[in-house]
Amino acid sequence: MKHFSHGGLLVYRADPGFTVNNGPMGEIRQVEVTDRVLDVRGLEALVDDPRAGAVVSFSGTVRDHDHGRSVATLTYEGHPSAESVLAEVAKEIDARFDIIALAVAHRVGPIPIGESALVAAVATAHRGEAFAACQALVDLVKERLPVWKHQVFLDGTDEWVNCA
Amino acid sequence: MKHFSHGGLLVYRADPGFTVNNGPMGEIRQVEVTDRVLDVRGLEALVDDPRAGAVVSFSGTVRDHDHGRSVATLTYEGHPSAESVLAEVAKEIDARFDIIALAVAHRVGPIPIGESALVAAVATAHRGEAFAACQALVDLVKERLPVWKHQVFLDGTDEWVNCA
Amino acid sequence: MADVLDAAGQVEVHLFAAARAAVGASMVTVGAGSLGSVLDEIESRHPEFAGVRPRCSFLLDEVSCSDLHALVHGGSRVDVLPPFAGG
Amino acid sequence: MADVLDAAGQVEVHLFAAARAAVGASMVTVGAGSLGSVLDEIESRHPEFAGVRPRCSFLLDEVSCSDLHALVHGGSRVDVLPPFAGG
Repeated sequence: MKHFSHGGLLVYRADPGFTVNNGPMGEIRQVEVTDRVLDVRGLEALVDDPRAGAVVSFSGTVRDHDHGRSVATLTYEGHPSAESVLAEVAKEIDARFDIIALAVAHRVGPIPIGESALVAAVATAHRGEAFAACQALVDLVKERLPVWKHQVFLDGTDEWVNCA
Repeated sequence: MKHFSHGGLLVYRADPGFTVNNGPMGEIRQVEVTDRVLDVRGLEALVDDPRAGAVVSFSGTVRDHDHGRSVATLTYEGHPSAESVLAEVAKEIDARFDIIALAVAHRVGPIPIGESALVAAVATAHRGEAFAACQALVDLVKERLPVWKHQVFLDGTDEWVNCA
Repeated sequence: MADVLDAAGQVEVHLFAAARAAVGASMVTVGAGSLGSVLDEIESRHPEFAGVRPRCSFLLDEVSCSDLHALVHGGSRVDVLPPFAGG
Repeated sequence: MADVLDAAGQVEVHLFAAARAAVGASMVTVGAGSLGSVLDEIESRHPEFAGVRPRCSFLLDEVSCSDLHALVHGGSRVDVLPPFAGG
Protein backbone atom coordinates (compact mmCIF):
# COMPACT_ATOMS: atom_id res chain seq x y z
CA MET A 1 0.00 0.00 0.00
CA LYS A 2 3.00 2.31 -0.17
CA HIS A 3 2.34 4.94 -2.77
CA PHE A 4 4.88 7.27 -4.27
CA SER A 5 4.76 9.29 -7.39
CA HIS A 6 7.18 11.34 -9.37
CA GLY A 7 5.61 14.71 -9.78
CA GLY A 8 6.95 17.79 -11.49
CA LEU A 9 10.20 18.18 -13.36
CA LEU A 10 11.84 19.70 -10.32
CA VAL A 11 11.33 16.62 -8.18
CA TYR A 12 13.05 13.33 -7.93
CA ARG A 13 13.31 10.79 -5.18
CA ALA A 14 16.86 10.95 -3.82
CA ASP A 15 16.40 8.23 -1.20
CA PRO A 16 14.13 5.39 -2.25
CA GLY A 17 15.03 3.29 0.79
CA PHE A 18 13.13 5.11 3.54
CA THR A 19 9.64 3.84 2.98
CA VAL A 20 9.26 0.85 5.26
CA ASN A 21 8.99 1.69 8.91
CA ASN A 22 7.96 -1.29 10.96
CA GLY A 23 8.51 -2.31 14.55
CA PRO A 24 7.25 -0.02 17.27
CA MET A 25 6.87 2.98 14.98
CA GLY A 26 3.82 3.88 12.92
CA GLU A 27 3.45 3.40 9.22
CA ILE A 28 4.39 6.20 6.86
CA ARG A 29 1.82 5.53 4.18
CA GLN A 30 2.50 8.35 1.77
CA VAL A 31 5.24 10.93 1.27
CA GLU A 32 4.91 12.85 -1.93
CA VAL A 33 6.09 16.04 -3.64
CA THR A 34 4.02 16.37 -6.76
CA ASP A 35 2.78 18.85 -9.34
CA ARG A 36 -0.69 17.31 -9.29
CA VAL A 37 -3.77 18.38 -7.31
CA LEU A 38 -3.59 17.29 -3.66
CA ASP A 39 -6.44 15.46 -1.98
CA VAL A 40 -6.57 15.58 1.81
CA ARG A 41 -9.51 13.18 1.76
CA GLY A 42 -7.38 10.60 0.02
CA LEU A 43 -4.76 10.97 2.75
CA GLU A 44 -7.41 10.48 5.45
CA ALA A 45 -8.46 7.26 3.75
CA LEU A 46 -4.81 6.17 3.53
CA VAL A 47 -4.20 6.54 7.28
CA ASP A 48 -7.47 4.89 8.25
CA ASP A 49 -6.72 1.95 10.50
CA PRO A 50 -8.77 -0.33 12.75
CA ARG A 51 -6.46 0.50 15.68
CA ALA A 52 -6.96 4.26 15.29
CA GLY A 53 -9.19 6.22 17.65
CA ALA A 54 -8.42 9.62 16.14
CA VAL A 55 -7.49 11.05 12.77
CA VAL A 56 -6.42 14.68 12.44
CA SER A 57 -5.84 16.16 9.02
CA PHE A 58 -4.47 19.45 7.74
CA SER A 59 -4.92 21.22 4.44
CA GLY A 60 -3.01 24.42 3.75
CA THR A 61 -4.47 26.31 0.82
CA VAL A 62 -3.12 29.19 -1.23
CA ARG A 63 -4.93 32.47 -0.73
CA ASP A 64 -5.67 35.39 -2.98
CA HIS A 65 -4.23 37.91 -0.53
CA ASP A 66 -0.85 38.21 1.16
CA HIS A 67 -0.11 41.10 3.52
CA GLY A 68 -3.00 43.01 2.01
CA ARG A 69 -1.92 42.60 -1.62
CA SER A 70 -3.95 40.72 -4.21
CA VAL A 71 -2.21 37.63 -5.54
CA ALA A 72 -2.75 36.83 -9.23
CA THR A 73 -0.68 33.65 -9.59
CA LEU A 74 1.38 31.55 -7.28
CA THR A 75 4.04 28.93 -8.01
CA TYR A 76 6.00 26.64 -5.72
CA GLU A 77 9.45 25.46 -6.73
CA GLY A 78 10.97 22.43 -5.06
CA HIS A 79 14.61 21.46 -4.71
CA PRO A 80 15.39 18.00 -6.17
CA SER A 81 15.87 16.74 -2.60
CA ALA A 82 12.42 17.89 -1.47
CA GLU A 83 10.76 14.47 -1.43
CA SER A 84 13.62 12.80 0.46
CA VAL A 85 13.64 15.69 2.97
CA LEU A 86 9.88 15.22 3.37
CA ALA A 87 10.50 11.54 4.08
CA GLU A 88 13.05 12.42 6.76
CA VAL A 89 10.60 14.84 8.33
CA ALA A 90 7.91 12.14 8.38
CA LYS A 91 10.30 9.69 10.00
CA GLU A 92 11.26 12.22 12.66
CA ILE A 93 7.61 12.89 13.54
CA ASP A 94 6.91 9.17 13.58
CA ALA A 95 9.77 8.71 16.05
CA ARG A 96 8.65 11.60 18.27
CA PHE A 97 4.95 10.70 18.59
CA ASP A 98 2.90 7.57 19.19
CA ILE A 99 1.59 7.27 15.65
CA ILE A 100 -0.37 4.50 13.99
CA ALA A 101 -0.16 5.91 10.47
CA LEU A 102 0.69 9.18 8.73
CA ALA A 103 0.68 10.60 5.23
CA VAL A 104 1.91 13.93 3.88
CA ALA A 105 2.16 15.60 0.48
CA HIS A 106 3.39 18.94 -0.86
CA ARG A 107 2.49 20.35 -4.23
CA VAL A 108 4.92 22.19 -6.52
CA GLY A 109 4.44 24.12 -9.73
CA PRO A 110 1.64 26.64 -10.32
CA ILE A 111 -1.22 26.28 -7.80
CA PRO A 112 -4.59 27.91 -8.48
CA ILE A 113 -5.92 30.11 -5.68
CA GLY A 114 -7.93 28.05 -3.20
CA GLU A 115 -6.17 24.74 -3.89
CA SER A 116 -3.97 22.93 -1.37
CA ALA A 117 -0.21 23.36 -1.23
CA LEU A 118 0.34 21.02 1.74
CA VAL A 119 -1.82 18.22 3.11
CA ALA A 120 -1.20 15.86 6.01
CA ALA A 121 -3.12 13.25 7.97
CA VAL A 122 -2.17 11.44 11.17
CA ALA A 123 -3.92 8.51 12.86
CA THR A 124 -3.29 7.71 16.52
CA ALA A 125 -4.98 5.81 19.33
CA HIS A 126 -5.85 8.97 21.28
CA ARG A 127 -6.88 12.40 20.11
CA GLY A 128 -4.33 14.59 21.88
CA GLU A 129 -1.47 12.79 20.20
CA ALA A 130 -3.12 13.14 16.78
CA PHE A 131 -3.42 16.92 17.10
CA ALA A 132 0.12 17.30 18.47
CA ALA A 133 1.70 15.06 15.85
CA CYS A 134 -0.14 16.59 12.90
CA GLN A 135 0.73 20.12 13.98
CA ALA A 136 4.39 19.19 14.57
CA LEU A 137 4.49 17.51 11.17
CA VAL A 138 3.19 20.62 9.41
CA ASP A 139 5.53 22.90 11.38
CA LEU A 140 8.56 20.75 10.57
CA VAL A 141 7.65 20.61 6.88
CA LYS A 142 7.48 24.41 6.83
CA GLU A 143 10.87 24.64 8.54
CA ARG A 144 12.79 21.98 6.65
CA LEU A 145 11.29 21.40 3.22
CA PRO A 146 13.44 22.98 0.48
CA VAL A 147 10.52 24.57 -1.35
CA TRP A 148 10.04 28.17 -2.44
CA LYS A 149 6.95 30.23 -3.13
CA HIS A 150 6.77 32.79 -5.94
CA GLN A 151 3.87 35.22 -6.00
CA VAL A 152 2.79 37.50 -8.83
CA PHE A 153 0.49 40.28 -7.66
CA LEU A 154 -2.39 41.84 -9.52
CA ASP A 155 -0.35 45.05 -9.84
CA GLY A 156 2.22 43.14 -11.91
CA THR A 157 4.95 43.01 -9.27
CA ASP A 158 6.26 39.70 -8.01
CA GLU A 159 8.20 38.31 -5.07
CA TRP A 160 9.88 35.22 -3.73
CA VAL A 161 8.35 34.79 -0.28
CA ASN A 162 10.87 35.24 2.58
CA CYS A 163 13.35 36.87 0.16
CA ALA A 164 11.77 40.30 -0.16
CA MET B 1 -25.99 26.91 3.30
CA LYS B 2 -26.89 26.26 6.92
CA HIS B 3 -27.61 22.62 7.38
CA PHE B 4 -29.27 21.03 10.34
CA SER B 5 -30.94 17.72 10.65
CA HIS B 6 -33.01 15.96 13.22
CA GLY B 7 -31.31 12.69 13.86
CA GLY B 8 -32.26 9.89 16.19
CA LEU B 9 -35.24 9.64 18.45
CA LEU B 10 -33.23 10.87 21.39
CA VAL B 11 -32.44 14.18 19.80
CA TYR B 12 -34.33 17.34 19.29
CA ARG B 13 -33.25 20.90 18.74
CA ALA B 14 -34.02 22.86 21.88
CA ASP B 15 -32.74 26.21 20.62
CA PRO B 16 -33.38 26.82 16.94
CA GLY B 17 -32.23 30.43 17.16
CA PHE B 18 -28.50 29.93 17.49
CA THR B 19 -27.57 29.25 13.90
CA VAL B 20 -26.71 32.61 12.40
CA ASN B 21 -23.47 34.06 13.58
CA ASN B 22 -22.40 37.03 11.54
CA GLY B 23 -20.32 40.10 12.28
CA PRO B 24 -16.72 39.61 13.36
CA MET B 25 -17.20 35.96 14.25
CA GLY B 26 -16.84 33.01 11.91
CA GLU B 27 -19.65 31.04 10.42
CA ILE B 28 -20.95 27.96 12.18
CA ARG B 29 -21.89 25.95 9.12
CA GLN B 30 -23.08 22.74 10.71
CA VAL B 31 -23.99 21.57 14.20
CA GLU B 32 -25.58 18.17 14.26
CA VAL B 33 -26.38 15.30 16.60
CA THR B 34 -27.57 12.48 14.41
CA ASP B 35 -28.01 8.73 14.25
CA ARG B 36 -26.69 8.63 10.70
CA VAL B 37 -23.18 7.89 9.45
CA LEU B 38 -20.83 10.88 9.89
CA ASP B 39 -18.70 12.16 7.04
CA VAL B 40 -15.65 14.25 7.98
CA ARG B 41 -15.00 14.92 4.30
CA GLY B 42 -18.40 16.54 3.98
CA LEU B 43 -17.55 18.81 6.92
CA GLU B 44 -14.26 19.79 5.29
CA ALA B 45 -16.16 20.75 2.16
CA LEU B 46 -18.65 22.74 4.26
CA VAL B 47 -15.95 24.88 5.91
CA ASP B 48 -14.07 25.47 2.66
CA ASP B 49 -13.79 29.20 2.09
CA PRO B 50 -11.79 31.43 -0.25
CA ARG B 51 -10.47 33.38 2.77
CA ALA B 52 -9.15 30.24 4.49
CA GLY B 53 -5.46 29.40 4.54
CA ALA B 54 -5.79 26.32 6.73
CA VAL B 55 -8.37 23.64 7.41
CA VAL B 56 -7.88 21.20 10.29
CA SER B 57 -10.28 18.33 10.73
CA PHE B 58 -10.81 15.67 13.38
CA SER B 59 -12.48 12.29 13.24
CA GLY B 60 -12.88 10.24 16.41
CA THR B 61 -13.67 6.63 15.64
CA VAL B 62 -14.93 3.83 17.84
CA ARG B 63 -12.42 1.09 18.49
CA ASP B 64 -12.71 -2.61 19.06
CA HIS B 65 -10.68 -2.48 22.26
CA ASP B 66 -11.05 -0.51 25.47
CA HIS B 67 -8.60 -0.95 28.32
CA GLY B 68 -7.56 -4.27 26.84
CA ARG B 69 -11.07 -5.70 26.53
CA SER B 70 -12.67 -6.58 23.19
CA VAL B 71 -15.71 -4.49 22.38
CA ALA B 72 -18.55 -6.25 20.57
CA THR B 73 -21.04 -3.42 20.20
CA LEU B 74 -21.13 0.21 21.13
CA THR B 75 -24.02 2.64 21.46
CA TYR B 76 -24.14 6.35 22.21
CA GLU B 77 -27.14 7.85 23.92
CA GLY B 78 -27.76 11.59 23.74
CA HIS B 79 -29.75 13.81 26.04
CA PRO B 80 -32.53 15.76 24.26
CA SER B 81 -30.49 18.94 24.78
CA ALA B 82 -27.39 17.50 23.07
CA GLU B 83 -27.71 19.42 19.82
CA SER B 84 -28.35 22.75 21.52
CA VAL B 85 -25.40 22.14 23.87
CA LEU B 86 -23.27 21.36 20.81
CA ALA B 87 -24.39 24.67 19.30
CA GLU B 88 -23.36 26.51 22.47
CA VAL B 89 -19.98 24.79 22.40
CA ALA B 90 -19.49 25.82 18.76
CA LYS B 91 -20.40 29.41 19.57
CA GLU B 92 -17.95 29.48 22.47
CA ILE B 93 -15.10 28.19 20.29
CA ASP B 94 -16.04 30.68 17.57
CA ALA B 95 -15.81 33.48 20.13
CA ARG B 96 -12.48 32.27 21.54
CA PHE B 97 -10.59 31.78 18.26
CA ASP B 98 -10.19 33.68 15.00
CA ILE B 99 -12.31 31.35 12.92
CA ILE B 100 -13.55 31.67 9.35
CA ALA B 101 -15.86 28.65 9.46
CA LEU B 102 -16.47 25.57 11.57
CA ALA B 103 -18.65 22.48 11.50
CA VAL B 104 -19.13 19.72 14.06
CA ALA B 105 -21.28 16.61 14.36
CA HIS B 106 -21.76 13.84 16.93
CA ARG B 107 -23.39 10.52 16.20
CA VAL B 108 -25.77 8.73 18.56
CA GLY B 109 -27.30 5.27 18.51
CA PRO B 110 -25.37 2.09 17.68
CA ILE B 111 -22.06 2.78 15.93
CA PRO B 112 -20.22 0.00 14.12
CA ILE B 113 -16.57 -0.44 15.10
CA GLY B 114 -14.32 1.78 12.98
CA GLU B 115 -16.95 4.40 12.20
CA SER B 116 -16.85 7.98 13.47
CA ALA B 117 -18.58 9.12 16.66
CA LEU B 118 -17.42 12.75 16.47
CA VAL B 119 -16.22 14.81 13.52
CA ALA B 120 -15.17 18.44 13.35
CA ALA B 121 -13.58 20.80 10.84
CA VAL B 122 -12.27 24.33 11.33
CA ALA B 123 -11.11 26.82 8.70
CA THR B 124 -8.91 29.78 9.64
CA ALA B 125 -6.54 32.20 7.95
CA HIS B 126 -3.45 30.75 9.63
CA ARG B 127 -2.55 27.20 10.55
CA GLY B 128 -1.76 27.58 14.25
CA GLU B 129 -5.23 28.91 14.96
CA ALA B 130 -6.85 26.05 13.03
CA PHE B 131 -5.07 23.39 15.09
CA ALA B 132 -5.77 25.19 18.38
CA ALA B 133 -9.43 25.84 17.62
CA CYS B 134 -10.17 22.33 16.35
CA GLN B 135 -8.53 20.72 19.37
CA ALA B 136 -10.34 23.06 21.78
CA LEU B 137 -13.61 22.32 20.00
CA VAL B 138 -13.16 18.57 20.39
CA ASP B 139 -12.06 18.91 24.02
CA LEU B 140 -15.06 21.09 24.86
CA VAL B 141 -17.47 18.69 23.14
CA LYS B 142 -16.05 15.85 25.25
CA GLU B 143 -16.44 17.90 28.41
CA ARG B 144 -19.87 19.40 27.85
CA LEU B 145 -21.91 17.29 25.48
CA PRO B 146 -24.60 15.31 27.35
CA VAL B 147 -23.90 12.04 25.58
CA TRP B 148 -23.18 8.61 27.05
CA LYS B 149 -21.34 5.59 25.71
CA HIS B 150 -22.48 2.05 26.35
CA GLN B 151 -20.13 -0.80 25.53
CA VAL B 152 -20.92 -4.51 25.32
CA PHE B 153 -17.82 -6.66 25.47
CA LEU B 154 -17.18 -9.95 23.70
CA ASP B 155 -17.35 -11.74 27.07
CA GLY B 156 -20.97 -10.61 27.42
CA THR B 157 -20.43 -8.01 30.11
CA ASP B 158 -21.33 -4.37 29.48
CA GLU B 159 -20.58 -0.95 30.90
CA TRP B 160 -21.56 2.68 30.73
CA VAL B 161 -18.25 4.46 30.16
CA ASN B 162 -17.21 6.72 33.09
CA CYS B 163 -19.77 5.03 35.33
CA ALA B 164 -17.95 1.77 36.00
CA MET C 1 -44.09 25.81 54.28
CA ALA C 2 -43.57 25.71 50.55
CA ASP C 3 -42.42 22.12 50.88
CA VAL C 4 -45.81 21.06 52.12
CA LEU C 5 -47.66 22.80 49.34
CA ASP C 6 -45.32 21.43 46.66
CA ALA C 7 -45.58 17.95 48.07
CA ALA C 8 -49.15 17.85 46.82
CA GLY C 9 -47.83 17.66 43.25
CA GLN C 10 -45.91 15.08 41.34
CA VAL C 11 -42.49 15.41 39.67
CA GLU C 12 -41.29 13.65 36.53
CA VAL C 13 -37.77 12.36 36.93
CA HIS C 14 -36.07 11.43 33.64
CA LEU C 15 -33.15 9.03 33.91
CA PHE C 16 -30.42 8.55 31.35
CA ALA C 17 -27.77 5.98 30.53
CA ALA C 18 -26.34 4.33 33.68
CA ALA C 19 -28.98 6.02 35.86
CA ARG C 20 -31.77 4.60 33.72
CA ALA C 21 -30.12 1.18 33.81
CA ALA C 22 -29.88 1.28 37.61
CA VAL C 23 -33.51 2.32 38.08
CA GLY C 24 -34.84 0.14 35.29
CA ALA C 25 -36.98 2.90 33.81
CA SER C 26 -36.37 6.03 31.77
CA MET C 27 -38.93 8.01 33.80
CA VAL C 28 -40.37 7.73 37.28
CA THR C 29 -42.92 9.94 39.03
CA VAL C 30 -42.28 10.93 42.62
CA GLY C 31 -43.73 13.44 45.05
CA ALA C 32 -42.59 17.09 44.94
CA GLY C 33 -40.16 18.35 47.58
CA SER C 34 -36.48 19.24 47.55
CA LEU C 35 -34.09 17.89 44.92
CA GLY C 36 -32.55 15.81 47.71
CA SER C 37 -35.89 14.34 48.80
CA VAL C 38 -36.80 13.51 45.20
CA LEU C 39 -33.52 11.63 44.76
CA ASP C 40 -33.92 9.95 48.15
CA GLU C 41 -37.33 8.65 47.13
CA ILE C 42 -35.91 7.16 43.93
CA GLU C 43 -33.10 5.56 45.89
CA SER C 44 -35.49 4.07 48.43
CA ARG C 45 -37.54 2.50 45.65
CA HIS C 46 -34.52 1.47 43.54
CA PRO C 47 -31.52 0.74 45.80
CA GLU C 48 -29.21 0.26 42.80
CA PHE C 49 -29.55 3.99 42.08
CA ALA C 50 -27.26 4.61 45.08
CA GLY C 51 -24.27 3.37 43.06
CA VAL C 52 -24.54 5.94 40.26
CA ARG C 53 -26.24 8.83 42.11
CA PRO C 54 -23.06 10.39 43.55
CA ARG C 55 -21.58 10.75 40.06
CA CYS C 56 -24.65 12.34 38.49
CA SER C 57 -25.49 15.95 37.72
CA PHE C 58 -29.06 17.23 37.59
CA LEU C 59 -31.28 19.49 35.56
CA LEU C 60 -34.27 21.13 37.20
CA ASP C 61 -36.64 22.21 34.45
CA GLU C 62 -33.77 22.14 31.94
CA VAL C 63 -31.42 24.23 34.09
CA SER C 64 -28.39 22.76 35.81
CA CYS C 65 -28.94 22.43 39.56
CA SER C 66 -26.51 21.12 42.17
CA ASP C 67 -28.32 22.39 45.28
CA LEU C 68 -30.00 19.46 47.04
CA HIS C 69 -32.15 21.95 48.97
CA ALA C 70 -33.61 23.44 45.79
CA LEU C 71 -37.38 23.13 45.70
CA VAL C 72 -38.87 20.87 43.07
CA HIS C 73 -42.45 21.99 42.58
CA GLY C 74 -45.26 19.77 41.39
CA GLY C 75 -45.25 19.63 37.59
CA SER C 76 -41.51 20.20 37.44
CA ARG C 77 -39.10 17.94 35.61
CA VAL C 78 -35.80 16.61 36.94
CA ASP C 79 -33.19 15.09 34.62
CA VAL C 80 -30.58 12.77 36.10
CA LEU C 81 -27.37 12.86 34.03
CA PRO C 82 -24.50 10.44 34.66
CA PRO C 83 -20.96 11.59 33.73
CA PHE C 84 -20.76 12.43 30.02
CA ALA C 85 -18.78 10.18 27.70
CA GLY C 86 -19.13 11.63 24.24
CA GLY C 87 -16.62 11.79 21.41
CA MET D 1 48.27 24.09 -1.67
CA ALA D 2 45.08 22.20 -2.31
CA ASP D 3 43.46 25.42 -3.46
CA VAL D 4 45.85 25.69 -6.38
CA LEU D 5 45.27 22.11 -7.48
CA ASP D 6 41.50 22.37 -7.14
CA ALA D 7 41.45 25.63 -9.00
CA ALA D 8 42.30 23.74 -12.15
CA GLY D 9 38.77 22.27 -12.17
CA GLN D 10 35.35 23.71 -12.67
CA VAL D 11 32.42 23.72 -10.26
CA GLU D 12 28.71 23.58 -11.14
CA VAL D 13 26.67 26.01 -9.06
CA HIS D 14 22.92 25.37 -9.10
CA LEU D 15 20.73 28.31 -8.19
CA PHE D 16 17.14 28.14 -7.00
CA ALA D 17 14.19 30.48 -6.65
CA ALA D 18 15.26 34.04 -5.73
CA ALA D 19 18.95 33.15 -6.24
CA ARG D 20 18.25 31.92 -9.76
CA ALA D 21 16.19 35.04 -10.46
CA ALA D 22 19.05 37.28 -9.26
CA VAL D 23 21.69 35.51 -11.33
CA GLY D 24 19.44 34.97 -14.34
CA ALA D 25 20.42 31.32 -14.75
CA SER D 26 19.68 28.06 -12.96
CA MET D 27 23.29 26.90 -13.28
CA VAL D 28 26.63 28.64 -13.70
CA THR D 29 30.11 27.15 -13.95
CA VAL D 30 32.93 28.78 -11.98
CA GLY D 31 36.48 27.83 -11.01
CA ALA D 32 37.12 25.57 -8.04
CA GLY D 33 38.31 27.08 -4.76
CA SER D 34 36.68 27.72 -1.40
CA LEU D 35 32.91 28.02 -1.01
CA GLY D 36 33.49 31.73 -0.34
CA SER D 37 35.55 32.23 -3.51
CA VAL D 38 32.95 30.38 -5.59
CA LEU D 39 30.21 32.67 -4.27
CA ASP D 40 32.42 35.74 -4.71
CA GLU D 41 32.96 34.86 -8.36
CA ILE D 42 29.20 34.58 -8.93
CA GLU D 43 28.64 37.89 -7.20
CA SER D 44 31.32 39.61 -9.28
CA ARG D 45 29.67 38.39 -12.48
CA HIS D 46 26.10 38.99 -11.27
CA PRO D 47 26.02 41.91 -8.80
CA GLU D 48 22.32 41.32 -8.05
CA PHE D 49 23.31 38.06 -6.32
CA ALA D 50 24.63 40.19 -3.43
CA GLY D 51 21.07 40.97 -2.37
CA VAL D 52 19.99 37.37 -1.76
CA ARG D 53 23.36 35.74 -0.93
CA PRO D 54 23.38 36.63 2.80
CA ARG D 55 20.04 34.83 3.28
CA CYS D 56 21.00 31.64 1.45
CA SER D 57 22.16 28.29 2.72
CA PHE D 58 24.39 26.00 0.67
CA LEU D 59 24.82 22.37 -0.23
CA LEU D 60 28.26 21.07 -1.18
CA ASP D 61 27.78 17.81 -3.08
CA GLU D 62 24.30 17.42 -1.51
CA VAL D 63 25.49 18.02 2.07
CA SER D 64 24.68 21.20 3.98
CA CYS D 65 27.75 23.43 4.29
CA SER D 66 28.01 26.79 6.04
CA ASP D 67 31.82 27.05 6.16
CA LEU D 68 32.97 29.60 3.58
CA HIS D 69 36.49 28.15 3.86
CA ALA D 70 35.34 24.68 2.81
CA LEU D 71 37.15 23.51 -0.30
CA VAL D 72 35.09 23.05 -3.43
CA HIS D 73 36.98 20.68 -5.65
CA GLY D 74 36.76 20.57 -9.42
CA GLY D 75 33.77 18.45 -10.46
CA SER D 76 31.90 19.28 -7.26
CA ARG D 77 28.41 20.71 -7.16
CA VAL D 78 27.21 23.65 -5.06
CA ASP D 79 23.48 24.32 -4.49
CA VAL D 80 22.40 27.81 -3.47
CA LEU D 81 19.17 27.70 -1.44
CA PRO D 82 17.26 30.84 -0.48
CA PRO D 83 15.10 30.73 2.67
CA PHE D 84 12.45 28.02 2.39
CA ALA D 85 8.80 29.00 2.03
CA GLY D 86 6.81 25.79 1.74
CA GLY D 87 3.40 24.92 3.05
